[in-house]
Amino acid sequence: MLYLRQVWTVAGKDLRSELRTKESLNAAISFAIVILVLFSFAVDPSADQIKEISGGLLWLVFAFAGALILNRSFARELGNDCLDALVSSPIPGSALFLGKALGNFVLLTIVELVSLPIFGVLYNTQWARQLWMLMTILLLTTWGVTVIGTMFSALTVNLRLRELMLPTLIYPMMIPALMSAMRLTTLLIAGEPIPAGDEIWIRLLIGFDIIFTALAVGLVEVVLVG
Amino acid sequence: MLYLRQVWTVAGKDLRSELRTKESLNAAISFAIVILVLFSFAVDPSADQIKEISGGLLWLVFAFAGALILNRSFARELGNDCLDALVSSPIPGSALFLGKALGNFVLLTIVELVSLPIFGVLYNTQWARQLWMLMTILLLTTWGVTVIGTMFSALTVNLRLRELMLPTLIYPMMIPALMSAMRLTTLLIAGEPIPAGDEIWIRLLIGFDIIFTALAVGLVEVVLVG
Amino acid sequence: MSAVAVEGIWKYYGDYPALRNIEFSVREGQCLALLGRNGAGKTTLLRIMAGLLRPQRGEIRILDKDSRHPQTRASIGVIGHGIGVYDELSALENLLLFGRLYGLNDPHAAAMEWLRRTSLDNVAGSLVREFSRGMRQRLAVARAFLHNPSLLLLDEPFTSLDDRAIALLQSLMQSALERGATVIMSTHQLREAMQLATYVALLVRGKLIFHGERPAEMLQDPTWLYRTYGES
Amino acid sequence: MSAVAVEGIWKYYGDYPALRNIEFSVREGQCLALLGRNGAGKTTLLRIMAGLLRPQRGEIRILDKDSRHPQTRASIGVIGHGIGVYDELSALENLLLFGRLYGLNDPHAAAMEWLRRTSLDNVAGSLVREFSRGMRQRLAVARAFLHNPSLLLLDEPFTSLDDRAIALLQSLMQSALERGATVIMSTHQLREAMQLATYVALLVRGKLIFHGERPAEMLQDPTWLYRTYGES
Amino acid sequence: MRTKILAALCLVSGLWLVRNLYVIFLTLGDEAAQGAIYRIIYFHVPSWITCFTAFFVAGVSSLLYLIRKNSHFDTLAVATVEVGVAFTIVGLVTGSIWGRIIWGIWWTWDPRLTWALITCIIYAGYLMLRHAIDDPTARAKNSAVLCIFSFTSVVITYKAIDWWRTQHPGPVLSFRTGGGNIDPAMEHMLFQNLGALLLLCAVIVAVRMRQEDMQREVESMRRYAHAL
Ligand code: HEM
Ligand SMILES: Nc1ncnc2c1ncn2[C@@H]1O[C@H](COP(=O)(O)OP(=O)(O)OP(=O)(O)O)[C@@H](O)[C@H]1O
Ligand SMILES: Nc1ncnc2c1ncn2[C@@H]1O[C@H](COP(=O)(O)OP(=O)(O)OP(=O)(O)O)[C@@H](O)[C@H]1O
Ligand SMILES: [Mg+2]
Ligand SMILES: [Mg+2]
Repeated sequence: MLYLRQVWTVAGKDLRSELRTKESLNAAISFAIVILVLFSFAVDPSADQIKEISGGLLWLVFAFAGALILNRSFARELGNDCLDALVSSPIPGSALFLGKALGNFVLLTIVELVSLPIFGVLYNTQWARQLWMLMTILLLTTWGVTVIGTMFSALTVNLRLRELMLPTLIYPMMIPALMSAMRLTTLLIAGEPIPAGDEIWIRLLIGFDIIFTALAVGLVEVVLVG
Repeated sequence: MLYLRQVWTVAGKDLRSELRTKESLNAAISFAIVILVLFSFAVDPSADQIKEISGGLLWLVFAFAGALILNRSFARELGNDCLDALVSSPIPGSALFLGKALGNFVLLTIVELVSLPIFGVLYNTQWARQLWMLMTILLLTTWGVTVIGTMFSALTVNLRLRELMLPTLIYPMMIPALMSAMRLTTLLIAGEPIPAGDEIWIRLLIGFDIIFTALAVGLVEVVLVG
Repeated sequence: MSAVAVEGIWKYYGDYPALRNIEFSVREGQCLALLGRNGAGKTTLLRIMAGLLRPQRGEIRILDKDSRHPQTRASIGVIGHGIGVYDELSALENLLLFGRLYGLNDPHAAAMEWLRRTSLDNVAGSLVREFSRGMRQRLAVARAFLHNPSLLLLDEPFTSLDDRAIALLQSLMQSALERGATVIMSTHQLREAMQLATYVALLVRGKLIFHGERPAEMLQDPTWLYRTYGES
Repeated sequence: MSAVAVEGIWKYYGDYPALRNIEFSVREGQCLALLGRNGAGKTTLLRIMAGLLRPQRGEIRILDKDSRHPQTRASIGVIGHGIGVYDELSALENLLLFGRLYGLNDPHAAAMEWLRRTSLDNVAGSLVREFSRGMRQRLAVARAFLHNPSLLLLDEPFTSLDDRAIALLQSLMQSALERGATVIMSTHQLREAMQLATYVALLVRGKLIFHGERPAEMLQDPTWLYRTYGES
Repeated sequence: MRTKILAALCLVSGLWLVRNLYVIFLTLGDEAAQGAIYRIIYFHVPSWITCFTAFFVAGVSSLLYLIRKNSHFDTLAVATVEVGVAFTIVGLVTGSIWGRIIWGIWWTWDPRLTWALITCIIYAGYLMLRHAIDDPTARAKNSAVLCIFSFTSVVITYKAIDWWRTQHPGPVLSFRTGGGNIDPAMEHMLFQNLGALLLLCAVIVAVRMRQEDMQREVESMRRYAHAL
């Protein structure tokens, strides 16, 4: 119980300082529109084959928005040596990590949910035909991406490890999750349920989430204390 | 002369401290690679129509990876109140701006030059057939993008929502440059020289660079003093 | 029982030994001033005690437990060089946050109480970003005292406080000592420290040169210790 | 000629008036201590003098020029709350950087000279990130004195310096005063400041309550001014 | 006194609009190719021209603010941008409706349309930036700079039909083409409606400015109280 409350406190703090005003939501919305507009220049959005790459486009938007948010996550703690204050408080490292991951997860999900309908209008796609499955995939992938991103953020913030070129390792690490998501989303946007042969992608996604969450929770304590 | 030396000093400082930690450089390069790989999953990279969107894809990658670098540009000065130290020194605001823009320009160019050959390999494109023209376009666009990014980085440096606000504000502004670059790059990668009708894009690019550099240099002094 | 027992600690940064074989202990209820010139290793030692750094060799016991044990951490209050509060949150929100993390029963009451005691109650709702330097330091003090810690580790706590705030902090430390807490502080404002410190420890280039009761000479002439044991 | 002439300055943060109608002038060669409790407005006033903030009303003349005039800026040395040096560069690189920006003839010689004078020469090549707090503050001092400024604006310069470094800084300020420079500093370490300051100005909640020669009483009892003019 | 003038102007613009509506729907005939729907042009084009005018005024007053540091210019800039964004949205909506009927789709990535959307986003960004800065001087200064930058997008939107071959119709108004592309009666009516909308725009801006000024007065009274 206390553990959960601590997780929630950390997440709440991050969310509060980010969502203090509703500008952040406005900013997220116009950010999503901006990226979608940018895409329209890169590919020919009226062509038919856009359907085939819609999942890919969508997840690129999410990956990009995510990179900006994740990059900020632990950097925020550096300012007034706040990380020290957190680490010296009695909260376990894993609770701290989960709290920050949860905060990032909520932010990312907001951006994603906002961009989905806008994507639908601007690219003339009916994305809602397999709504629940799509949401499941979305949340699963977002969690995986967040866990990796938050861990990366914690690693780079620590002076000792900064030189290890971790970002170079960790962005590519997100690829399995993003790849499965792209594949599945394209199928779902086309309106079909997921065919039997493609269920392996869902399993990949779930496995990815479990493994990396376990790894991160187990290792974060070592990372945080210098 | 003194002016140029000051510009160079500021640029040198930024480059030196960035190349020492390689924080944002690593992040940007690996992010660029991830986007390229992901996109190759999203679209079928062997298909013929990939040629038609190659320029667009490339510049999307550059724009996204660039945001990671531009985001850090003025934020780097916040740490120990270094911005105050710079602003109170006798260097003119415009020299400070040009110095920082130059530093970002070099970093962005590095990211671009690294991702180009990777792009070539992953998508099986012979991008080097119009090498010199391509380089010209690349440098012209990068300068435009950098000027806007640096200026807006200065505008938003004190904001709470900097991470979200900066890309929301800069991408729409950059679109003219990015659009021209996408168009021209697609042509050049196809191996043809630029046809007469498309020269307007080059003119647009040059005009863009000149107008925004002039605006930024003229207005930056106002922005820096609170 | 000793509040802090430091046993043969070595700490290297790269190959520079910032602490060399430090060995001493502090009994409960003592107030120790950790002295030393710039770069002597005071901050490093305090960070090790707070469990923020691990020494390469040697061991440290806080209240007879490991320094990273949750119970230990719950009973330590730390002020570091950075103030450790968030610029984007208000003073009250900051204290509420830490109150919850320390598992206080009524974080709100405790937060309001400590804002009042550091006379920040009339700016409780303002963002820390808008505070002057001294107001920030006061908030850092409030954060460190919030959960009634039984060991206080204070790194230059008097920094940028005005005369009134220094008197206030001294009285807070005094009342903490009276209820049996232990205080270890590093400082360069010797005069202010000597009014409370009953013990002193002197670090010179990472070595512990002196440790014991405060020499009587220091009340009149605070730098006496430096001149007697330090270099020049 | 007056080094600094402040004419009826008002500065608001939102609708809070941090400075209200400040009016005074400092003649060349004077050393002025700017006193006031936490949040009184000292930093705000110093930042306005340094050209980092613009007042909403009123005017300020530095050495008979606008505060943003390049010549003015070249002859001002500033130490703020932040140390204003880069963590990722070494001490020497930091000083070289500012030496070049100030257009010194031989930045390298000047940098080495000031590293020596602040006794940082044996860590010239280390990154600032690895410095202790006092070493950082020394570097900030070196940066501010590097170009032999004729007006020094120092915001709490004694913070976290040890006794030797304080003596050093005092002697640096003394020799600057002797070559005709003007010094304006804010501080809470009154004892250290009173050894140099010949003039004092007292701010109370953004108003200038006292300005003039240092009252003789303050040598014995530094807080005399607060008690006489301030609240409580 | 000022209130009365404003009310009168508001009334005038309202009456003018009603009279224009009457003429548009009852007097003028259908256009040959498009039929009745072409009438939307009397709102589509004037609202774009109005918003361009508003953004132009905002840009100029931002520049003046940076030169003079007089907060009235800042007030003028916000007021005009707010009204301008509103008219941009009117233009987007009328255009979308028109497109739905003529082209069969709400939206297409045509340069003109895209740039119009980008302009809308950019100026919405301006309003967002204003909200994100608390300190009034910093707010005025930073958003003034942004406003000047933003005006480039207006220029591009305006010139888009000259620079690119677009699905959106090319220039028709006689001051751009030299005449001959539009029936003079239609063009006359178009300008009538433009006049009414511009007047309306001016009235709204004046009201917004008064609001801001009043707010500032309240604020300065509070400041005065503080200072005592
Ligand atoms: C969402 C869709 C649309 C947008 C965003 C849009 C945007 C614009 C803009 C920005 C102008 C500039 C006004 C000027 O240059 O003075 C304009 C003018 C005009 N629009 Fe549209 N438009 C849209 C749809 C349409 C459609 C569907 C039609 C008719 C088929 C149309 C016909 C015109 C005409 C005739 C003009 C006047 C051109 C001139 O002479 O300048 N628009 N529109
Ligand atoms: N950015 C800001 N936004 C809002 N209020 C501010 C801001 N900066 C300072 N203030 C307020 O202005 C007042 C004066 O602040 P200032 O930093 O000048 O005080 P100071 O005299 O330097 O105090 P200290 O000795 O604690 O450093 C304080 O009440 C503070 O809360
Ligand atoms: N992260 C680091 N990397 C390398 N060296 C470091 C690091 N941190 C501290 N040092 C070195 O260790 C020594 C002790 O530093 P420490 O911060 O403990 O000193 P201190 O006694 O707190 O000094 P001050 O009074 O100036 O704060 C210094 O010589 C410093 O250069
Ligand atoms: Mg220290
Ligand atoms: Mg201050």
